[in-house]
Amino acid sequence: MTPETLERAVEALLFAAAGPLSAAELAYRLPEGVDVGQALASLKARYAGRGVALEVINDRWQFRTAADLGYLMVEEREEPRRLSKAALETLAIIAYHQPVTRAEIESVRGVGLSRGTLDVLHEMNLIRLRGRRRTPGRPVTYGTTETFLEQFSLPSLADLPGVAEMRAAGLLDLNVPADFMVPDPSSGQVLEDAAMLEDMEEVEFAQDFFEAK
Amino acid sequence: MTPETLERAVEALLFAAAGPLSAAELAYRLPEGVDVGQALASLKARYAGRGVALEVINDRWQFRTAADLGYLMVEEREEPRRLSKAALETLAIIAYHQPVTRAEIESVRGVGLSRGTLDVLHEMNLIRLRGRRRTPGRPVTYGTTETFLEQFSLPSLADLPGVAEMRAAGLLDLNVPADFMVPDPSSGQVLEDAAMLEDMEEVEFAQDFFEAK
Amino acid sequence: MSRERAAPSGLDHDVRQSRLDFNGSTPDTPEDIAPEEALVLQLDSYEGPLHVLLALARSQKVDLLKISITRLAEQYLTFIQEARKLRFSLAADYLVMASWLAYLKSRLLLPRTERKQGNEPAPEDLAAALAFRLKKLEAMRKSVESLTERPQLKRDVFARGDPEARLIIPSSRIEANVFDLMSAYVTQRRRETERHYDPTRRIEAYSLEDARDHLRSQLPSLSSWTALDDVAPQPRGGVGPKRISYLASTLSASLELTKEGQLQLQQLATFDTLYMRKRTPLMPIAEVKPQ
Repeated sequence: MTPETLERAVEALLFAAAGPLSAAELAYRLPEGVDVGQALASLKARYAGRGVALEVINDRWQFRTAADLGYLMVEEREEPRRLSKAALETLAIIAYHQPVTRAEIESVRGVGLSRGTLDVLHEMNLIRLRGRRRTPGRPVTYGTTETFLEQFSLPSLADLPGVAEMRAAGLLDLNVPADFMVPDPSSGQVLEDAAMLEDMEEVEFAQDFFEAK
Repeated sequence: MTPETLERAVEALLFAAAGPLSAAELAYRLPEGVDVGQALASLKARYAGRGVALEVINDRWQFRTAADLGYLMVEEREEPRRLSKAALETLAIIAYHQPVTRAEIESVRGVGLSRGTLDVLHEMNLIRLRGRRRTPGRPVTYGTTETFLEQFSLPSLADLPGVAEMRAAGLLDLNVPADFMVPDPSSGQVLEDAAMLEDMEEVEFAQDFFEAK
Repeated sequence: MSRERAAPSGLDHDVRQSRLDFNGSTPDTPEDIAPEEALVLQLDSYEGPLHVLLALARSQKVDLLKISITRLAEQYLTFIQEARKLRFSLAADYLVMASWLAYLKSRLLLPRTERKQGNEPAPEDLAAALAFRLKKLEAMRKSVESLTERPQLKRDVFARGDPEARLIIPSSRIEANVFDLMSAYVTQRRRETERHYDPTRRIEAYSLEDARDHLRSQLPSLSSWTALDDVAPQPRGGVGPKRISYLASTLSASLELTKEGQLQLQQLATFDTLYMRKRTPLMPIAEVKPQ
């Protein structure tokens, strides 16, 4: 396969796909040994400045219309569900601090989290249960979903706006101590167990019980 | 609107549209007085020979993947696959007993292994040929793949749940003998030779021959 | 504080918050709220005392980490007073924050020498921690802005509207988890064991007599609480009674021995492990009451 044919093939595959595709998924569809990365790079360059752009979202590649032409897409636009300030702030805290517990979210905002806030974010598939913190009480932790990255056009969690600066300034510490090691959301190395389905059901129950007081 | 912007706009509109658009429909969504025909013509020229082509069907315009690349596209299968009971059971034995021969799998399962079962697991890239046992007949052995680990979110084979976890999960009741042992697949030190490509072809042939009787 | 028009403050706050959650990011301005309650609306958009503090702190126009906490405390207390003048029922956490700030302010103003009191953290540390929390909240607020300014799918950017309905990759996900794998494995291993069933072999039960004898012989070593599992004999290599029979007969025997006053049993909860130990013969049996 010549580089030209390869680029055409990658172009066609990405165009036809209903969702973003990873380089590995593309490679799986192509003859062995081809340089998909190279093809993606030259394809991205080819589309630079066009009405359609090749974007990386969540480490996957997808053609999307150029952001500056959004105003034309009147028919395609879906009025996004408006999130409340509380929900947006909660979402941001989860995104920048994940995996993060409910108590930690509340401590950052200095106010209790109403049941509805997490529900709305769950319902919109922006957050998910990530696991349980290995601390007393084994609290569940929250993180963001792939939908979150797709919704906000983020190549990865490391590309959250300002995340590097905030981390450098220690602003993403959940504990105040200065020499505290900061968890990197993309590597998620805080010790915790993956949430099992049984765990989640348990959580729902516990919350119901707790909040139905 | 400059001709360049117009071309970009038409490109984005056609890309995002849910179906083919006529020149009139495009014009309706663009500022008045622009030359949509000209933009379509130059867009078509721009995409000539690419992996995606601008096509007119019944006076409506749409992007389609180039006809010669159709072979890259396959059927959609979005839903997660259900493994048959036989496949899941076979996979479980391979996971715990790897490297394991077909005869050994059959001995645990107590029934013959149908060709399809191993094929499905192979096709889903969950199992692989590991090698050949250094015993008479040099039977091929099976093991699990990286994909297997990813599918089940296991960091390594050593993380497969053992007897303690099985007991904790309530899977082992009193009728299971106290000396019930689960092999540790990560220690798999059985002497065997690595599988060669020729081996695999040979295996395929042998299996065909064996089961087509 | 006037309570004539307000529900209990905590409830009041809850209600307001849940309304906020669903009503959009712009501060609500429903027409049915009287003008003198404007501050209520303002509080609504603040959401919590920390948010109020953040808004007040911004007015000092310095880096939040260098903020004057004593001045901030004054600003906050004034704010709360205004709110109360307008007969607005404040949620409890606003008042808690007010009293805490008043306390912190007074400690910050105390002469250094008189400060050391027990294990209380130094007021400077408390002030620094508060400043840090404000800075952190501000950072999150800013990131909300930068997140929502990003091109959003189906608002600013659009994916292919008419994908050619042929997904490229057959889904590689499978509908099975480790638990399924584990149980599939155990099921088969059990079936394997059962297959070795020999119909000519009589199913042996562990006789109650044997169990009693066994337990009596074990008695001297049962000076401390021992689990039933460890007391009952283990089956040997497929011959003889099954494990469950050993357990059942040992349990029966232990009940008899307990009745005879030679053994004590205890179980902390239903289905929990059953422990037994030799009863110490220090007291005449008749006088011993269960503890």
